[in-house]
Amino acid sequence: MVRISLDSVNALFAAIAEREALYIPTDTAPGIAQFKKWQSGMEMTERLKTSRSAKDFFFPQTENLVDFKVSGKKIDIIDPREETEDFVIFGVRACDAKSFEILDRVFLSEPVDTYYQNRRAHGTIVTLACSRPSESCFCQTFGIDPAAPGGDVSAWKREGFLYLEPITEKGRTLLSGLSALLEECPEDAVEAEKESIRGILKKLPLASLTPDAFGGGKTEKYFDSEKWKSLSEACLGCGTCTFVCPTCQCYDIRDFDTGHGVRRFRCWDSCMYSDFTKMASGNPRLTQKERFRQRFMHKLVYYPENNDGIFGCVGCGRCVEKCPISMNIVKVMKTLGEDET
Amino acid sequence: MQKIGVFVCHCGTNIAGTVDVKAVAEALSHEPGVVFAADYPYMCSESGQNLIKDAIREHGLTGVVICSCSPRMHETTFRKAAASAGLNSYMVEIANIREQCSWIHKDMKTATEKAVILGRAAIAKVALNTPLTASETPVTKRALVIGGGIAGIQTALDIADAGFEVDIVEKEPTIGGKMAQIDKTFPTLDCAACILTPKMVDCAQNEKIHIYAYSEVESVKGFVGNFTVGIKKKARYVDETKCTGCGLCTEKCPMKKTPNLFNLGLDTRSAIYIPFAQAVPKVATIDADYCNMLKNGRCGVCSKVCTAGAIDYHQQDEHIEEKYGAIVVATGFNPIKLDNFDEYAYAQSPDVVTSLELERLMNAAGPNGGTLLRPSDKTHPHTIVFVQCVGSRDTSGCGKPYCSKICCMYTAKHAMLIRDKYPDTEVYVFYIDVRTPGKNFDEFYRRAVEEYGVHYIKGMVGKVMPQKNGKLLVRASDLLAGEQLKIEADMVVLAAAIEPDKTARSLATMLTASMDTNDFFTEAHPKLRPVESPTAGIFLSGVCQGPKDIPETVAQASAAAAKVIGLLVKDKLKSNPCIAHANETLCNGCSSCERVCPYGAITYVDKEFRMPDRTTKIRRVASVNAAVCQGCGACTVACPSGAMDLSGFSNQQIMAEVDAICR
Amino acid sequence: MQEAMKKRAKELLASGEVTRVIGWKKNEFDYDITPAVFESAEEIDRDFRYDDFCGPNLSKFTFKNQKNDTKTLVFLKPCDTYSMTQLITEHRVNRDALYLIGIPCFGKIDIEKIRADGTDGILSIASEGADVTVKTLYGDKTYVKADVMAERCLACKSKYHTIYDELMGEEGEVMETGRFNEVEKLEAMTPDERFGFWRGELSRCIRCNACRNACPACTCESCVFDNPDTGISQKAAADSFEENMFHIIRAFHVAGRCTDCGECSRVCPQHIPLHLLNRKFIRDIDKLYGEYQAGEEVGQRSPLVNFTTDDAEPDIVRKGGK
Amino acid sequence: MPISEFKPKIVAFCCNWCSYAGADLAGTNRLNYPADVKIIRVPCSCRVNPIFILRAFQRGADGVILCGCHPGDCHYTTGNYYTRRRMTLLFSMLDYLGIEKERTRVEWVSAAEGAKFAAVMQDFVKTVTELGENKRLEDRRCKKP
Amino acid sequence: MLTNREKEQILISSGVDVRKCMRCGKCTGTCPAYDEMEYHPHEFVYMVEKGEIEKLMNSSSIYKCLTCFACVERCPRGVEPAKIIEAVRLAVIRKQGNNHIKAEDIPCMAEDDDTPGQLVVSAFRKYKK
Repeated sequence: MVRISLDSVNALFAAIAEREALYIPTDTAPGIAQFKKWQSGMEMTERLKTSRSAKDFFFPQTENLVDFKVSGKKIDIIDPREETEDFVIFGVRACDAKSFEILDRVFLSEPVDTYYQNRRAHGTIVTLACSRPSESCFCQTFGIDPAAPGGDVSAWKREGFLYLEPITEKGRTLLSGLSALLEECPEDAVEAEKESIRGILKKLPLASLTPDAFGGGKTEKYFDSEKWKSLSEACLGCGTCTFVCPTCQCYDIRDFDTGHGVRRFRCWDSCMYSDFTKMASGNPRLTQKERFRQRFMHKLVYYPENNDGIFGCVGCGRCVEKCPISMNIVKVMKTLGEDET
Repeated sequence: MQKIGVFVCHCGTNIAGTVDVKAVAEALSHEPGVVFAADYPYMCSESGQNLIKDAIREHGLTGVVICSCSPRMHETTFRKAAASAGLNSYMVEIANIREQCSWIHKDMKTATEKAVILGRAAIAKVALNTPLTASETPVTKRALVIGGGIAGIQTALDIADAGFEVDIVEKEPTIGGKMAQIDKTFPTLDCAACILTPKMVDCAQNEKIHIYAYSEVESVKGFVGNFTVGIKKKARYVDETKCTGCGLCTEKCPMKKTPNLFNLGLDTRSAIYIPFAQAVPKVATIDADYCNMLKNGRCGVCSKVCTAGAIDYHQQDEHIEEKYGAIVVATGFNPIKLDNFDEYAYAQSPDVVTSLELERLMNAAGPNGGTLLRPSDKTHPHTIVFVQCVGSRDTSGCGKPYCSKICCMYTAKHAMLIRDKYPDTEVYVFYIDVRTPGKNFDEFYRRAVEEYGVHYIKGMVGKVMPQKNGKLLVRASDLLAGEQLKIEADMVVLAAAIEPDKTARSLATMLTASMDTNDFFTEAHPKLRPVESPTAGIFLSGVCQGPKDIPETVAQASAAAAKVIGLLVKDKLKSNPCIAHANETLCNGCSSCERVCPYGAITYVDKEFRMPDRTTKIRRVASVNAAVCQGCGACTVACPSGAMDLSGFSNQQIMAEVDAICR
Repeated sequence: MQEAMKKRAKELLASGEVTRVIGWKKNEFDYDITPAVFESAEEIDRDFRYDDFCGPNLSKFTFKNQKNDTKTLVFLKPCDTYSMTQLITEHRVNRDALYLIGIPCFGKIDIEKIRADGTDGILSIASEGADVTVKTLYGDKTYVKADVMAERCLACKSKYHTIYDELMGEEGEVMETGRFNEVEKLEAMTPDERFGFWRGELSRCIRCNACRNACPACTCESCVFDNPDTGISQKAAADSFEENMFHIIRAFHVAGRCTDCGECSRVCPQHIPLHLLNRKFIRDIDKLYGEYQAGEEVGQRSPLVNFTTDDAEPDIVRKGGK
Repeated sequence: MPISEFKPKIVAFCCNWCSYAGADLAGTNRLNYPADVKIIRVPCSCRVNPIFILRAFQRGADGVILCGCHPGDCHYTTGNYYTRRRMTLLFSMLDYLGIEKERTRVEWVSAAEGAKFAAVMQDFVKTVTELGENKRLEDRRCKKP
Repeated sequence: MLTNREKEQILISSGVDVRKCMRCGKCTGTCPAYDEMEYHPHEFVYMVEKGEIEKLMNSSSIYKCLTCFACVERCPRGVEPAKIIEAVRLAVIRKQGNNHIKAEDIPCMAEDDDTPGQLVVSAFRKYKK
């Protein structure tokens, strides 16, 4: 366990940025924090969550896959990928850190998504424990402990110091290069911080939410539930929940005619959109109710069924905060879960 | 798979002089979809056209691009050539490399580069062209003329003369309009009735013409060639087919105190009446507002005296529907109401009259049998003041902003006639400008001044004050003399501005014909299509389109008739296929397109749609009438969902051109 | 007001005058409000809510959940009535199947403003009079309501209801609250500053379409940005151009139809002040073509499908003559 | 790129009845204007969707000019009146977003105004050349590599 | 074109567009104070257009105007000659200094029997806002 005074944290950032790209969450507009490439003078946000999740680093909203160069009647195929630089993401919360594992199960299983794999290999994650969880947080529902946030390096803020603990080899390498700035320290302060966080967790309004009613094998139980109708009736069919979600991993592949060729790129898709998975025969999910159901069934039933019981939600609460009509997974879990008891 | 042929024209040296045509053909031959590229000295020559035709047949071309002169020049030529080789004529696009390239650039390299880009744009467009066919609609060979004044009469006579059926709808009991009320016409001073009434009789006797007098248009549906018009025949309480027009009833009717509207209320008539002696149809009409029988069931004199048994107190309005191929609007005008002009004391003194009232006062069939007498005391007026521009050229909001055009001339006529008949009467004309553009017009006006001694004074009347002695004190400025005049006049005549008939506005809505802010109908083009409304099949005749005198009205009436005849001789109407069409699945039914359409080509229908969840839903969607749409494309931009597109100039095509140019 | 609304809704349901009621219900937290259809007195008793958090514009919700074969009661705040009127003008809802009740609005609270203040862990929140009391895990706080009211409510254009079958509470008036101040501020900037401002704002856009899907003017059967046949469909802004394109065209498509209800900015998860684009169009229209408020009365002709022969020339922009 | 070498790409939308004919007349009279201008023929200026204008910028145009009949002379009577409103508002919005207002223009050119057409194009090309490359509404994907 | 500063001033302060005048003379034809005046309403309009302000300012005509607004009422083009005259009067007063009548002075003037009634009515019209 090492620590550094919060007053010197900029020196730490500078030292990291000297070697590789560093991204920290910073305020970009009133009430909006985003990960930005660190530059001298940039302050870390006080906010708990960035408005978008950290999945962008490995699975960006748009990504070029291949270019076709067209000249007259000739077509050349070009791989647009360039050498990826190493980078550090600082201040990832436990929920987002956990989301990478969920994404890994999708993108790193055969056939491996080499675009994702490449970015994942170049990134080092420094997590930060959540000193002040929000009312919308429910990560503990999915067994995540924001007091021990994981990642390659875990960090805690307490009483003017930033405490750092390497978790993985990558993390140890990162910290070893920074040893000049860091001092060894006992673990008491961090233990106290963990206790404080866990104390707050118990008091969170969503503390009692459990996923027990869900998991693999529940498809038949919920698929035809009457409740989907009233749950989904206000859904606007926008992609807010999907795009702020750290675990949503669906994408669309599109071709863009650049005038001198075609760029094939992928971009996030949302199961809430009416053209999601649209095929020549039409759309398999005909109404918003079905599209709405897809999102939650995927996170709560289909994903665990295919992934050893792990849920496709990390309880970050972004969708709870951002949904324009305040309809979210918590409400879905509570409403459908009523049947269980 | 596209198979596009590119043909580059040298146009002698017109193009080849500055554009390397061979290089253009070579460059374009590598474009996607191009299977054939050639150049030729004169593409529009017969052998040039044969080159195109042969290539279409030989290579099975699906599209043709011709790099040549402006499409305004030879588009039709090349379309015909393509069609004769079995390719849809709308699969041809032209790259204008002469007017817009070779002729404006001197440098060979620059011009060649540009020509290639223009060629590429045309190729990109033609690749998205779809075969189009002009749609055909049958034509109902019958015309409707709305309004039975001189404009309507002339139009109807001319159309009938060409052998087509034509109906006149006139809201008054007789045709004739304003001209029937006029005494003499300028600049010839011949009697209006003498030249008008023969035409009225011609109308009545022409078997191709049917007159719906005392009738109004209630509804108009359909489009050019195929209008369905609802006509209301107002109850006359006299059976038109039985009435002989003998006039006995009008003599015997006890209700003699009915205002005579034909004489503008200057005298009275009976409740059952024939507007004037030469009325067509010469049939009596009962004025329901004054007839005792109709009001309280006590009288019935006319019924008793009528030997033909034509009186029918129980007659009801009759509603008729007729089909027409063309409609002519000839709704005419009225002098404006003078309520806003207190300063001229029109409401206070009966001796202040409008010019039209003066016409009646001077007319032999008028209230005084043709002798000019003051309405108040029936004495001879010795001083008469004419005021010009009463409500014309008035932007203050009281009158009309435009010049009423006819007042200068009829005032000169009035002044001259009065001086001629009553040389002891002094006549003053206050004018702002005297406007006399027209054959023999200025000469006419000068005669009034020089031969008849009419006092023309540059200036305006500021106030007319009725005096205790029955005279009218006129205060006016004489701008040239720089003095304020005070004239004691016996009569004041106001040249009231004219305005379109009040019924025109609602009619325009029914016809979807556009109007300007003054309620004059707008013409399809102010210079080149002055007798057509922008709405296809609707034509304009007379003052409904703008102020006019009689010869101009008659000229326009005949012109409108010529246009109608040109339409009615066709058995079928072929329409430009480059028109808008709505994709019903995308259409919101929001009416944006309908509101910008200048032709009223868009209507809405309720259609049943299958929803994604297999339910059905009835939605309101736009439908474009192919016969009416002219293909401007205003609707395509007004449409937010992109449901409206224009054949021949589709969104995709224009964007492909943009892309090709910017590449 | 909430109780009166519940009572009236239940009466109308009981009498059979209406079979459905569209209103708001509370969700997970005090500030979490979801539009909802109520079909029974029990549902109303249990869930119906009307308070200072009921921001969502029910006109769009009504459009999406309309039924022709039965009558639906809809509660409309003043700004919702403008949207409803506009939807009726555009034939997008069937007036005959609606029973509209106008209700007063005293300004809605923007929870994001409270969050932006650093207040987190909100356990309960209550708005009474001028005070907003927030109880959180980390201590309690009281705000002056005006400080945490939504931007659109601070610049409220009208407390007047343009359409209703029945009005509850008192009728308000059209107001002058300087809603164009922000637009004017931007107009006063140099083009470079404006460009910088908008790049900064629009670059946050995640193309979630919340603005479009919440907008009561965006009711197209299929949006041009979703329809692959238009050639401009986009699923994500793959280039800064597409961020501009989407927002310019969206604003243009609703120009003259936008009632300035402010839903776009309310729902934006990235806090982009989208209403400033729409207000620019409204401002230009007012200045160039005369004051025009969309949704003021049924059957209005939008300035974009209208003209006068002496309109300003497009040059006016280049010459800065405005 | 030095200004002297910079050749702007200009897209000109011309209505078929007046401005396209005006451009033809400029050609007939051999009135020179820069080859950077490429004309797209549309039936009426009211056919031009703001999307087309943005599309041109996206694809690399540096200036877009729209020509139509003089107000009141529209072949379709009222088309250019709508164009006038639409484009005024669109240009104002572009200006509001900080995009150079000199890159877009509307000109009314009649079929008889060949000389005006050439003069307008010369002036517009000059203005756009001075502004340089379009950066604010470019799509980097469409730049030639 | 004849322009000068005084003309601009008059045009601005009167808010009148003299170019709208079509020289009909109706204003002069209707003017009750015609006989008293050296220059008449239409001449005022025309002279201001020509920029001959000096002549007007020196003429007693500007004080003969009763401000009865007959000319304004009757003008078919909405030119409002009386406002021009008023503006010229104001220009004279400005040159002389601030000795013009204030709204609060009017009531006591109205009590004076020698004050012409027309003046009082005019004053009320002028200050009615």
